[in-house]
Amino acid sequence: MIDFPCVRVLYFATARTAAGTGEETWATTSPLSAEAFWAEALRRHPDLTPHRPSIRLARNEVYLNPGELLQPEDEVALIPPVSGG
Amino acid sequence: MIDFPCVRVLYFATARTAAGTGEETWATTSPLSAEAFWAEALRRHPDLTPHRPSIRLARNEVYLNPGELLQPEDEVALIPPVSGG
Amino acid sequence: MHAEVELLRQELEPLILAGAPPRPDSGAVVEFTGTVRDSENGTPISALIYEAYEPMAQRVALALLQELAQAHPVRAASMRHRLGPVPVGAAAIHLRVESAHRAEAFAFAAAFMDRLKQDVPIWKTGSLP
Amino acid sequence: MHAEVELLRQELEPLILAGAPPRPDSGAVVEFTGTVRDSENGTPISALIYEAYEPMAQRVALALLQELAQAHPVRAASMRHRLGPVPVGAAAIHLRVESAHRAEAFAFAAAFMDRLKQDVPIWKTGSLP
Repeated sequence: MIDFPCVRVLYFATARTAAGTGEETWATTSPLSAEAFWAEALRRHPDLTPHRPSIRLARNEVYLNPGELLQPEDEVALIPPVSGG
Repeated sequence: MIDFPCVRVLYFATARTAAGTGEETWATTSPLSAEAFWAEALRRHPDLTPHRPSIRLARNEVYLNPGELLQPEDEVALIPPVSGG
Repeated sequence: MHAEVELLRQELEPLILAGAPPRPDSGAVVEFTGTVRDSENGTPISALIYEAYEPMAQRVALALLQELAQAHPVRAASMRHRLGPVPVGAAAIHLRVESAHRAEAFAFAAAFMDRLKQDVPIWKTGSLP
Repeated sequence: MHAEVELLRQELEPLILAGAPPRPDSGAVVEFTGTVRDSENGTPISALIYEAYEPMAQRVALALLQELAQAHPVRAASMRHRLGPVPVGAAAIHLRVESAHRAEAFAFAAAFMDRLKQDVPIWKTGSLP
């Protein structure tokens, strides 16, 4: 078995419902832009499409800055609009 | 003993200290303007003079409106600046 | 609107009682507790002494709760103020406001404290060293 | 500034504990409690269900407490949020802010609740009938 570096992807709340899963790992050896990440996420889970405009991405527990890349072995989370309190 | 109608006068906080008393009754048979009230209060207690600008009068537990008269048998209170809470 | 005012010469009830369960249609409870600090104008103290024109303080505070509920609709508001000596660290005042949503309760509580300090005949009349 | 964040899957501690004595140089304590109302979008419910991205929610809430203390200097601020099912009438969130004077504590608490509802990854994910 080859030990690939993986992006760990976490789906929360409505994103989890639309994806049908709370967590995945994607094997990748190169950094991903947010656009490339979304292309793969929507390929895997087309039902996420209507949620995309309202979902923010977090990288290692911090909201992703514009232009920032996702690295292999990062933890990436899909954060739908929050509703705590 | 003749039973005169009286204004009951209450002094609070710094007004009480300046007047040297917390309560008095003033016999009167006619309504008093705020100005007439103050003339009598300062005649009795000259040490109240520097406090007068900051003291509000209350009549029967309600702040006195401009022009309102004090009636015999009213309870009149001298209310220095409040500092609760 | 349910409004309550109490002036007490004893320790204000622990917050667990003040914090009784809210009505089921209230989603927000804002509480303010004003406690006695350990110094007054730079001098260390052990207690502040509060005095009130009690019946008027009751009346004015209650009228204020009712008046503010016009501008900031809340379901319930209660105010307790302690009188006499209040030791450092103890609560001199406790205000509790319940509303359906939080904005009204925050606005009501802040406005009430401002108006209390203008209009309600309660005074700090001294301190204990 | 002392800051604390806790995410719990049990009843939030009674307010008597949350309301522990303030520091002797703090004169104001503002507390906000958000409770579950008995209906959601007009439908009667018995509980709301909360979920969080827990480590990020901790991190973002703590950073928010520290950030807001720059604009509104307070001595201490703590936030507790309950997760899982929270029955009607029970507290989902409790915020406690201590400061020397009341204005900062009110401003801090109201601002924190606004930002919590924008940035902290906690969700209502359903309800129980």
